[in-house]
Amino acid sequence: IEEALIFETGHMAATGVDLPEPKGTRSRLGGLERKGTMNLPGLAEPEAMRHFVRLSQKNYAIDMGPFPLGSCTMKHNPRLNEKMARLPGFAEIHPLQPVSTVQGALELIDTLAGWLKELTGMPAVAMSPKAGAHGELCGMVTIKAALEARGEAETRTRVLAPESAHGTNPATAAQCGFTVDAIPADDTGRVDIEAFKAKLGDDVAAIMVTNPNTCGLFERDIREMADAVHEAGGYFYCDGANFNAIVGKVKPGDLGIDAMHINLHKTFSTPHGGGGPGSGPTVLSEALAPFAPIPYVVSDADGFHLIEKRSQEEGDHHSFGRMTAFHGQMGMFVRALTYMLSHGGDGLRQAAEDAVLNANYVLARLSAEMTPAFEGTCMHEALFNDDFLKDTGVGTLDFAKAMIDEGYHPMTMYFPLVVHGAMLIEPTETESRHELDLFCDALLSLAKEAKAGKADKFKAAPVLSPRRRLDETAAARKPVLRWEPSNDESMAAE
Amino acid sequence: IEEALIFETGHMAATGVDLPEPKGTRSRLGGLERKGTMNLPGLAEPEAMRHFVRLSQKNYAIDMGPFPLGSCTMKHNPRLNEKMARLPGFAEIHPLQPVSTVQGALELIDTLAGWLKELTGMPAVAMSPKAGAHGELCGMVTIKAALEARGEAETRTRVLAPESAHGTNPATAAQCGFTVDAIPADDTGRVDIEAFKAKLGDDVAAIMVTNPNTCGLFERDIREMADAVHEAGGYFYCDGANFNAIVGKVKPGDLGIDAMHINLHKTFSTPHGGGGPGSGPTVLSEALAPFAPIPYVVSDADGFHLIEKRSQEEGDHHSFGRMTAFHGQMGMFVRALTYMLSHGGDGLRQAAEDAVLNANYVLARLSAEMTPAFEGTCMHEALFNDDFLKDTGVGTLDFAKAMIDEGYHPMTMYFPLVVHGAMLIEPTETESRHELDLFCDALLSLAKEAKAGKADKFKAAPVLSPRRRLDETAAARKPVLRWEPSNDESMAAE
Amino acid sequence: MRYLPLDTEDRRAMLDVVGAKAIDELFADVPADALNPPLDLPDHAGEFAVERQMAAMAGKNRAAGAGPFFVGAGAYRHHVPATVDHIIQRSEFLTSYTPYQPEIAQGTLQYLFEFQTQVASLTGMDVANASMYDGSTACAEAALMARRVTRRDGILMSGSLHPHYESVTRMNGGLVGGKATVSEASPDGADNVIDLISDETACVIVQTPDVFGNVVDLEPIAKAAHDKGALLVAVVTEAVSLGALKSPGEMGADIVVGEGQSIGNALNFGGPYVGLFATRQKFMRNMPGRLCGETVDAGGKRGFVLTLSTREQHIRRDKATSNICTNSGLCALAFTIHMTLLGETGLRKLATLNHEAACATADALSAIDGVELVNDAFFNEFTLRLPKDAAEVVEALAAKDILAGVPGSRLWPEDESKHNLLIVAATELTQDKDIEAFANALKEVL
Amino acid sequence: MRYLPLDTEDRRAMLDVVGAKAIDELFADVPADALNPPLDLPDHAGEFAVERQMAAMAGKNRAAGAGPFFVGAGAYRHHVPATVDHIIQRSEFLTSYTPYQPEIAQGTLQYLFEFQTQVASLTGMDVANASMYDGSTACAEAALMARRVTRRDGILMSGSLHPHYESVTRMNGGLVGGKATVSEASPDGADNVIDLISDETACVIVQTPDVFGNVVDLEPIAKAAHDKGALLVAVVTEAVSLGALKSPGEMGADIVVGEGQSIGNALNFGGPYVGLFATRQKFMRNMPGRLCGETVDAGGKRGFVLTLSTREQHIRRDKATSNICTNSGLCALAFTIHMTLLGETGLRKLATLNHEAACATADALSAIDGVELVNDAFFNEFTLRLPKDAAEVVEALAAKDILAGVPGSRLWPEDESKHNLLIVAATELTQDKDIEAFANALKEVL
Repeated sequence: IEEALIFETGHMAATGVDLPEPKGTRSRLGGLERKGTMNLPGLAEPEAMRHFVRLSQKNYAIDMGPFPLGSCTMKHNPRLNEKMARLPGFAEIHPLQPVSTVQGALELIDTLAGWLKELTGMPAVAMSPKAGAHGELCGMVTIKAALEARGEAETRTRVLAPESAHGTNPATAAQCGFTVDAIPADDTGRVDIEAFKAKLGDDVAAIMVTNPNTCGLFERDIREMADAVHEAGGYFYCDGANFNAIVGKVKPGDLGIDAMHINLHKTFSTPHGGGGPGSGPTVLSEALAPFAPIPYVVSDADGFHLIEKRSQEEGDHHSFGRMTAFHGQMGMFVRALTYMLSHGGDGLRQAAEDAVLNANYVLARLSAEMTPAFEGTCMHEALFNDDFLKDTGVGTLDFAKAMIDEGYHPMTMYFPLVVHGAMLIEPTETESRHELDLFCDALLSLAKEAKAGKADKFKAAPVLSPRRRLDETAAARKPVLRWEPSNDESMAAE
Repeated sequence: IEEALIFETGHMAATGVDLPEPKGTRSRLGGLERKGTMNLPGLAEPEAMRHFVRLSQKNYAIDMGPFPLGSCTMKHNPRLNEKMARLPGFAEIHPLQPVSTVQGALELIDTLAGWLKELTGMPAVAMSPKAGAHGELCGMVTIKAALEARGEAETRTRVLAPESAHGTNPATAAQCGFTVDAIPADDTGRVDIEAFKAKLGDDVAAIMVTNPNTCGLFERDIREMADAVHEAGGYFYCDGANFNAIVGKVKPGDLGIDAMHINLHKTFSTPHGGGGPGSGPTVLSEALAPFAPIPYVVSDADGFHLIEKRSQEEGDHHSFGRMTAFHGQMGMFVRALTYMLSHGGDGLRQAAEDAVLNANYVLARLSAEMTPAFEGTCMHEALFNDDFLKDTGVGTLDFAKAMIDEGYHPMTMYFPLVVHGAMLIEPTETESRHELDLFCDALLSLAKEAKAGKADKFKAAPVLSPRRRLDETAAARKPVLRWEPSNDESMAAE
Repeated sequence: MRYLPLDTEDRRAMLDVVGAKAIDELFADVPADALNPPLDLPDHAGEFAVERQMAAMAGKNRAAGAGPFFVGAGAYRHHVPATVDHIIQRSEFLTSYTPYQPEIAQGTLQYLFEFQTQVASLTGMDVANASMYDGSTACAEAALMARRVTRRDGILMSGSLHPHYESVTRMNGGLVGGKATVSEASPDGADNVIDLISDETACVIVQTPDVFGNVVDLEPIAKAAHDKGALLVAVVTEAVSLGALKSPGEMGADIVVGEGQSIGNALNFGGPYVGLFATRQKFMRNMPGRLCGETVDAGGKRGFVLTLSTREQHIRRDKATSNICTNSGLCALAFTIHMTLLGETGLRKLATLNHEAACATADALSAIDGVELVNDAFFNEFTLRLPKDAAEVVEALAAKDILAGVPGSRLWPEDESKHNLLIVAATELTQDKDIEAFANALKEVL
Repeated sequence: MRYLPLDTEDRRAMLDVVGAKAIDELFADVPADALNPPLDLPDHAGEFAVERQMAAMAGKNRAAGAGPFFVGAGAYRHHVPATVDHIIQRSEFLTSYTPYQPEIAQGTLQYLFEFQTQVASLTGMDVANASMYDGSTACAEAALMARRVTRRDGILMSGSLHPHYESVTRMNGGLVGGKATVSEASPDGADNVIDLISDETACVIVQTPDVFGNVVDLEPIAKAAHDKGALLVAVVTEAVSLGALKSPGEMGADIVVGEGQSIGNALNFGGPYVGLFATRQKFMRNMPGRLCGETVDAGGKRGFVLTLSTREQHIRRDKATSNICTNSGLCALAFTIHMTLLGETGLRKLATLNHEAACATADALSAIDGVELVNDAFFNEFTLRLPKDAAEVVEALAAKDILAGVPGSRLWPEDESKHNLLIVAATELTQDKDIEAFANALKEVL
């Protein structure tokens, strides 16, 4: 069943909201009243409900089945978190209310910050970044501020990052005015430590390393890297996207890092929501803490206070400024803390262990038909290359799209870039063994079919989804980014 | 994708609930502790969520599309109602809390009762019946109590009901010990008034008439019927299932009825919920009010009070007892009152008008290919017979099942019994004209296909639903009403 | 108006299609003087106006979670996981219809099948139906069913059955020649119900734990009933007790009815709740209410349908086993989800926590001078005999924001011998500080 | 633990398949002395224990709905229909991923397309992106985009831009050689921003209604900017104002950024919110953030995909237009649903009600001795000059349970000339009795 756009079925007079009648007060808008139509039709409530419910039914979601997306950590989102986030005492408070009327909100931020610091072994955390990439920006801007304070901002302009890094790493570094220098990987899928050391120098501002890395492996030389970069006068930024694999098992602070963002939606179960909102608090070392963004929460015997000035009289804190208008993603903080309290320290550690166990189980089972990218065990995600598809006429993309017809969301494809035709599978700890077995059975069977020469089926896939493969090239060639009355006509004319 | 039963995937050790550890207090259960297993496996929360979400996706629902079920009034269920019902002040109060701590709850019941009395023009209402059929029982037991008070309970044992009555009417009458005597219909689809009068006598306890009736028509002789039955010493029970068609337009109390139940889910938008819970308050005339069930709410200057004794010192009220343990379906009361306040008197009247208009629009449009059961306009539902399917090899059931493949829930079939191969369509007021047009187009097209000899398609339908036609005969022949480990084995053996 | 999609233009155009000039032409059969009566009601209102009005009423009630709470006697405050309420609000469950079209209602049908299995397992019976209105109406239906099975008219109820259940059963079960009698039962568990069983007795109805909280051994009663050809109907108003106590089925009950509210459902001031109804295989076709059964579809796949509907009113009309045409679907779903989350492991633990909370509360309160605990064996509820009218005490404690329990006068207004009794319930949500507050306050008001 | 499906037996069996004896063999690459550190954290807790802890914190905050409330300055208290929050909690929206696999994400993609259309229409622009973190970060991204488009470094901001927006834009937009300057603007609307536009100016950033509530005519500023080859970035922090005021597009803005929280989203103590970002067709490929575009599938059916992703970090890496990889999907959905329910008709009416509430509030307060209303033209927010430090007044009123607005010292802690200012917002939820209570209390504390 096709679902029209609201602009195609709505009426200009329709509204799904009943409002009291205005009193007819004289307007004081300075002569800038809006005239003419906005071309925004409305729908009555029953129509709107049905429109969005029907739309929703065209989506795949974690509540429907596994989302084996490497690097994305699609885990179960507890509804208790949603319920807590909707308590009026959290949802209906304003960021600029008097501090005396939001003591519970500040307590929550402070408590969450405390958990994050304990779990990472770091002394400070900037809570306001709005998402992972924003947390990276926060970390790199903090590093830049620290370099400025040292008078080295002009000279330290190079950032080292592994070839396998997430795209956000180079993008963030570039946004801060750094040049990015790629570190090659060794043949075990980790940073080539000698190549890395060779690149160090007094123009290096920082290294940016993901750990566990994007090949799903723990950087076993991480302390050596930290020592080396510190010795060279640079900072160690760690991309925390894969923190889910080690939370409670290792404290990044024990490994020598200076800054790391934490994706609350990956490790602490706040919902992805179809692409946001995220939340990316960034933990900071003693060296970087003085430059953290405002606002932040402090407490004393009188209660909780907000620091909203860049420079405080007492102490040497000199913030670089604001990451965002207010206090960060409070709604996500509530969800994440609810999740942490539910799991506790013991549960978080168990979750990391189960995430790693699940990934290794999948790695072991799938190795029967698919080719692991590296030898040995993995952390929380299993990486395969496309060797097993060689000469089958089936590509990584085709293989992934065929999974849709089996009822699964595809895994991450073609990432990390260092592996040919990469397929990165992260089951997470919230999949049961039963569900993993069904998933592995389906993939093994697909792999056999590919090898048996059924390339046509793969090329045609998916066929059971609400849409078949979409023409992304056409979309980009002549972008249509909004509905206009003429769209319909031109579509009809074609 | 198939979804297993929880008993097939759950584990005995699994639980999706974390509870504190018991302290190990000495048990005082009198030696009646439970031993042995109950065979009830559990699921972790992520598994349970997925199980029930997947199950839900095998259902059709009003939020997905029209439910043109005559006599069932499947209309939009506003989410504001759900939100209000979950306010802790309504959801988390106990029926036996001190009356001083539930003044708002009693106020709500009293306010809702006031609306029901005003809309029906009746002086009293029994709020506790749990559903429509329970309301019927309440009404008929009240009538029986009134007859007992008159000393005529032993002599007045006959209840008259039209042939077209809902099955609950004769079932309820029989449950009260009355015999049921069917009144024939005239050729306009209404009660044959002369035949009816001829059946009256001093053994008649009551008549039970639905108005608008189950043919979707207003009983235009209703006052004559009321006068006649009153004159004969009987009471007039009106089945209020179709109140949606006339709410705000006519007060049943102005037509001479003595009792009528109101399905809150039909007229006042509380959700059907896949078959309940319902709520069936029963309005009563002055003659019947003294026998109403306990408990009920009264108010004075001190606030609201609950009457929970059968006989009150002051006044001649002598209740027949209790319909249910507590105060009725409070959760449904909250939803219904929220709906009423939202619509207001003006909106309820408009809703009835739109419901009738929508039905007549469907009647007019479908008459092009389908055969209306009676001439003229209808009230809130349009009734067709199967004449248009004659010699096509397609039956009413086949036609209805084919609607499933068009994305619709079938209409009511084979009811009322007085019409051959009946198809009863009630669109309700919450369908838009756009949606009605799509619906009519689909049905007209099906009717044409049936006439064009495509019986095979109809016999095979549905094919696009989660299941094809199910073998109901087999289900009834050797009923399997629960899962047992042996089920699987025996299924596997077949 | 936000719920009405038609606008003025739609209405005009549609009237044209219908061939009417004005809407009231379609209401021509209504007596003219009765059409469009004046309505003494307010006009429509927007969401926030309605919310304010409803919230004002809600605000006048003391919610269970707002402080110490010990009220039970047939409805219990338990924790409901957030998952439960989330799932039952899904459009596909909330706004679906009775599953008469099974091809597009397998979601509802499968959970009903799971519900029936859970209820049968919990009660120790062979089969269960797809739920009833609530425990009290299920009890009345059990009496009617026993009369059908035994072709006898006597409905014998224990005096320790919840008096509201007794009233409902007396009213409904007592129609058409039914004869209800009630035994003498004392709050401490003594009961002469066995002595009253006769050859006219269709069923003996006994509650466990009973309304005073006593855990009742049903075996001797079952034996006595069966000896006289009567059925034993066991009533359970606290479903969580089934996680701790021997099941009524094990003790010989023929029909088990119960209130399922405790599992998955909020207090809701008494409704909607979910009635449980289970029985032996041999009585299956005498059961009232909807039944969901397993079958196969035209493609041979397992599926579920409503079955044995020839017992029901819409087919059988005046010969139906019951006039019921609604179950408590959404509440049954809540029960099933919560029960699935609990699993046997969780339910047992939950039951233990309830019992422990009640023991702790009983100990704390019965240590007070003048307060007597009447029960020997109880689950999560017990009865205290106070030195004065319990209703006064309850009011005095309510003024201190402690909801202390149900006073005897509330349940037995006509029986003054019970007015000094206070029925007190504790659950997993009872905290030590609640017990302490209750005990301290009780000392003060006595 | 309730979120972890594996049990001990599963774990043992799976380790066997993996070929490991113990779980820590899989963590062999972790330095041994760093593995399994002590955690000074509590153990896991059940739902009701967690709920109690969270509710205790929530209970220490004064919710907007609990009494008179006039706080704005970038976040506004509006009514959100229950339908909105219901739909965004549907599993299929809440727990879905970024729609990189469009075949099974058409639900998300279509609403993003609808969102983009709504935002473009509201702002009077040609195209909009699929949302950004919030208004302030969108503002910073606009500055970066203007620098890319104009290849200039000057970021000129009006002094009546929300100071937090200014701070974020200065920080982010000012990286890599950006030069931020701010005009002198006074609370009554006077502003020398036009005089500061130079040949180095990449963009002029002006907010309307501005942080003091003044409705700003952008046309002369647009003209002046365009004359110098600079872009005009218009900032809207109160999206509802777009229902009453001439759109920034009509007045010549090149980029419009805004905070969409007012439509469909709760206050949430500042986040998550939804950033709006719209621009002219010719700048489309310079836009940051995700874009959803229309296309067809292999069967020729209309469908939607994320498009122009070659601008984005996951493809372009260090050459990307922005490092952003998240939008504010669920908040954008809430915006779209609420906007769909409102329709143009509803939005206009809502805007009128807001304006009327502000006028009534302004009249009541400015009638008080010593209180001066500084604005001539305003929408739903205005600024009062008080005879003393506004922060003290706000605290005094908070003690009377009235949340009076935002004092100047909160926004400009370093600028004492603004500390007597109080920024007051009213919305459709402001009741007459709230205004009266505010006015009476203000009289008392002055």
